[in-house]
Amino acid sequence: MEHWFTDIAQALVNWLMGLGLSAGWADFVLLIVQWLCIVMIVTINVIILIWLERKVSGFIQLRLGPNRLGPYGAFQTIADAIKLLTKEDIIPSRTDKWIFMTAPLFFIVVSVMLYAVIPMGDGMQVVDFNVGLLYFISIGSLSTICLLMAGWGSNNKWSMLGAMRAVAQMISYEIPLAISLLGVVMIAGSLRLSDIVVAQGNIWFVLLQPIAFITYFIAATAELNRGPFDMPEAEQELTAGAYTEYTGMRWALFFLAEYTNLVAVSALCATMFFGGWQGPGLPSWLWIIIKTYLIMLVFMWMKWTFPRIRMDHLMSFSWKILLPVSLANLVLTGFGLEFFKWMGWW
Amino acid sequence: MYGKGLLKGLWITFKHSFEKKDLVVRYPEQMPHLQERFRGSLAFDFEKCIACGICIRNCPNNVLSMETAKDEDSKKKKLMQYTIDLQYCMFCNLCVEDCPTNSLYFTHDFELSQFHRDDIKRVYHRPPELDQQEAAQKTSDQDTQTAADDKKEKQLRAMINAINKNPQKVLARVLDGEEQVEVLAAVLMADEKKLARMAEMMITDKEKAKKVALAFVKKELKEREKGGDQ
Amino acid sequence: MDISLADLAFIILAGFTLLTALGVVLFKNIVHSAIMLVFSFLGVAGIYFTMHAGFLGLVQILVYAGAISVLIIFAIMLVMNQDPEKTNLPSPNIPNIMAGTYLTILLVGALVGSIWFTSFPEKVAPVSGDELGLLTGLMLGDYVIPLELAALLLLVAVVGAIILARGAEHK
Amino acid sequence: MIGLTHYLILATLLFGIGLFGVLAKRSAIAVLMAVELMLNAVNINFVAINKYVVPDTGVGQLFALFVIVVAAAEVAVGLALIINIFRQKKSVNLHDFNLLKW
Repeated sequence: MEHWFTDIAQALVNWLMGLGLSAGWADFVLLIVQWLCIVMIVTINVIILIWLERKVSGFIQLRLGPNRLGPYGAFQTIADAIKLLTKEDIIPSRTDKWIFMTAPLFFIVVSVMLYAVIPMGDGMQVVDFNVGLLYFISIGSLSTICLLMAGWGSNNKWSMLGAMRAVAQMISYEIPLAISLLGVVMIAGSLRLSDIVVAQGNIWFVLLQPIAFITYFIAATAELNRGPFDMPEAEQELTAGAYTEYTGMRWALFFLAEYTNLVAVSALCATMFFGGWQGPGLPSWLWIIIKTYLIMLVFMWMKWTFPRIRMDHLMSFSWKILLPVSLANLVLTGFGLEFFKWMGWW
Repeated sequence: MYGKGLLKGLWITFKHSFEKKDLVVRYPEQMPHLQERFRGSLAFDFEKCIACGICIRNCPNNVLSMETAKDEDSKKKKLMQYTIDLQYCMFCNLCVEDCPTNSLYFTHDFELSQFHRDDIKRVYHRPPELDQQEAAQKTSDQDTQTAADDKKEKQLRAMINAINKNPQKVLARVLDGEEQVEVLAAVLMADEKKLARMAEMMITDKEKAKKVALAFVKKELKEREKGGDQ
Repeated sequence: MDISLADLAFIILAGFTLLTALGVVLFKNIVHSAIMLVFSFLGVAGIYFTMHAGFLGLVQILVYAGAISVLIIFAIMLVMNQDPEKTNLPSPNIPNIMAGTYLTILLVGALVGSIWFTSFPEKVAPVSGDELGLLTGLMLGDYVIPLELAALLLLVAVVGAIILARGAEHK
Repeated sequence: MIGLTHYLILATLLFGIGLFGVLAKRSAIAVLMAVELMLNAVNINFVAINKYVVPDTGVGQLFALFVIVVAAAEVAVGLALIINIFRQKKSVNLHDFNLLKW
């Protein structure tokens, strides 16, 4: 159970080497296979997640949620996906065609690229990058460009406003996000995500860094344009922000990318603060799935509980509260570490 | 404490998500409970309609239309076909409210979607048995009506005669006081029309007759007083 | 000719970078130019990766592609007051363009020639793999004062940019 | 085999493209973007020479890092200046920026 996937990967590499490929090319083929696996995981996850989101929102609002197709409405998302795939792809005539058409593709590519460094089990990492955390943050920052492209390409004032808001918000919240994660990095002493997981063998970092966890969680919610921070989409005022003009599959790609980002950020949260794939009894890949889903449930819970925050409040919250708090946490962590070393407890 | 409200909100939604969801009606399996005055779809009762056209004039959206033909012998309008084009209906109830014979009414059937546009239109053709029924009724009606009229006429005449002959005795059935009866008799003798009306009322509705009689008496007494003063 | 995977990666990335860079200069629509600029930055980050400078490549993505280009696109949208198809035209006086072209060709030709015919004292890299440790050692060791000065420069630049962009308040 | 020469030639070409942009463009923002390309070319040089000539230190990478920092500051101030001038001249055309030319 524990080593299923790593064994399969090893067997594939061995077989390819047996066919006469050099080690580099065999690794390259393995990379492509892993990438395909990630795309599959993402798609399946999104199908489950949309169903879960609708169910959770229904339960919170005293409704039943989807309950028609299949047991507890489980096949509803599949039906929706088929509908979206077969819908007409409308490209409005006065858009900036190429930007409009490629924005969702870049968005989904960027979202899928996030998964390259997340340890999805013991030794189950596509690339064990020595600056994995920095990779995650910097690739995550690319999604702002995609939103800006979508907003500009649509040639629609609501889309443009939504994109502007999204970008302003994402750039502002990226800073507290990164700084709150730095506290964890200081304790673990590495930017490599597998090292950070191993460093949590005795105690989860959420207990050592509660303030960092809270600031990370809030900043991640804003970064995902979710929950109380969904000003960029704001259906009631901007119809759907940057996604207004999109139809069919292109719109579905945006949706897919949003949920992909949600899974990635939750998985990073589990890795950074909740011990990653470590856990008793069950195999490691199951542990990270359980932790990720629990964190995502909290994200959904928050989204369906809190009303949307006003734009100026949102920005001032980031710059005037979240950033100073995370900086203070960083300073506190440094002093704490030195203190522990001085006392000889570390 | 800062953020107390947020935690409270989270707790409320958490509780809600485990409550029983009995607010929801699972519709196709379980029909919703509709109120008595719920306006589902508009229906028409052909037999009650008198083809007056009030409904058509009232309709703001031109939902309703009808075809009529002149009946040769009675020169009455005869309804041939009645159409409700339900796709334009906004269920304002103006037709139903003003229908004098209640031939239009709302039913509780709310499943109105159709596959084709033409299926939304409801066309009511004149049922053939209505013509037969009408023809049969016409002959029997005439007989019974004339017989009834004759009987009424006879009764009325008999009553008028009775009042003329013996006013005190007959009118005592209506009024109690002797003086009042006398006054009433005087009034009735003086006016032929009042007499006929009184007689008719005494046959059909005694209570009403009593009230009218009292009113007559009061008026007469007042006039007399006035005359006395002068 | 035997091409290894690393060589192939370099060729693809170099071609991509140069093409997108040409796009930045040649497109007529300045928004397209800006988006090409993003891709060019990403290509340069890829070039850093082929040189095993992972940290620098990620900083390139984070700062250039994630922040500077967004800043540029924002500024473009703020100053856009005409048909977007005519926002990035070449200079109106022909001598400028001619001079630019000649100068560029001369410089590039001279440089490429001199680079091609020079033999550099190349050393084989010791495979340490800990380029991050090396960098941090330098940053917080010998070059700590430049680092702090750079931080100060950033602070001053941000404050100055805010004051400039808000404009003088009329009293 | 890819070596230092190829990296330097790539950097030169990139620098040339940037130089052409600086000299032949009309819009101030386009010029700024071309300057960014030139800075990137310089950074490639730093890193390449660091890797192939002095591989046992990280000074080239560190200097590339400083260049990135300076570039960020430069873009922020430059764009603020352009926006400020745009407010007064309603144009980003460099030929309208001739206040200091007498």
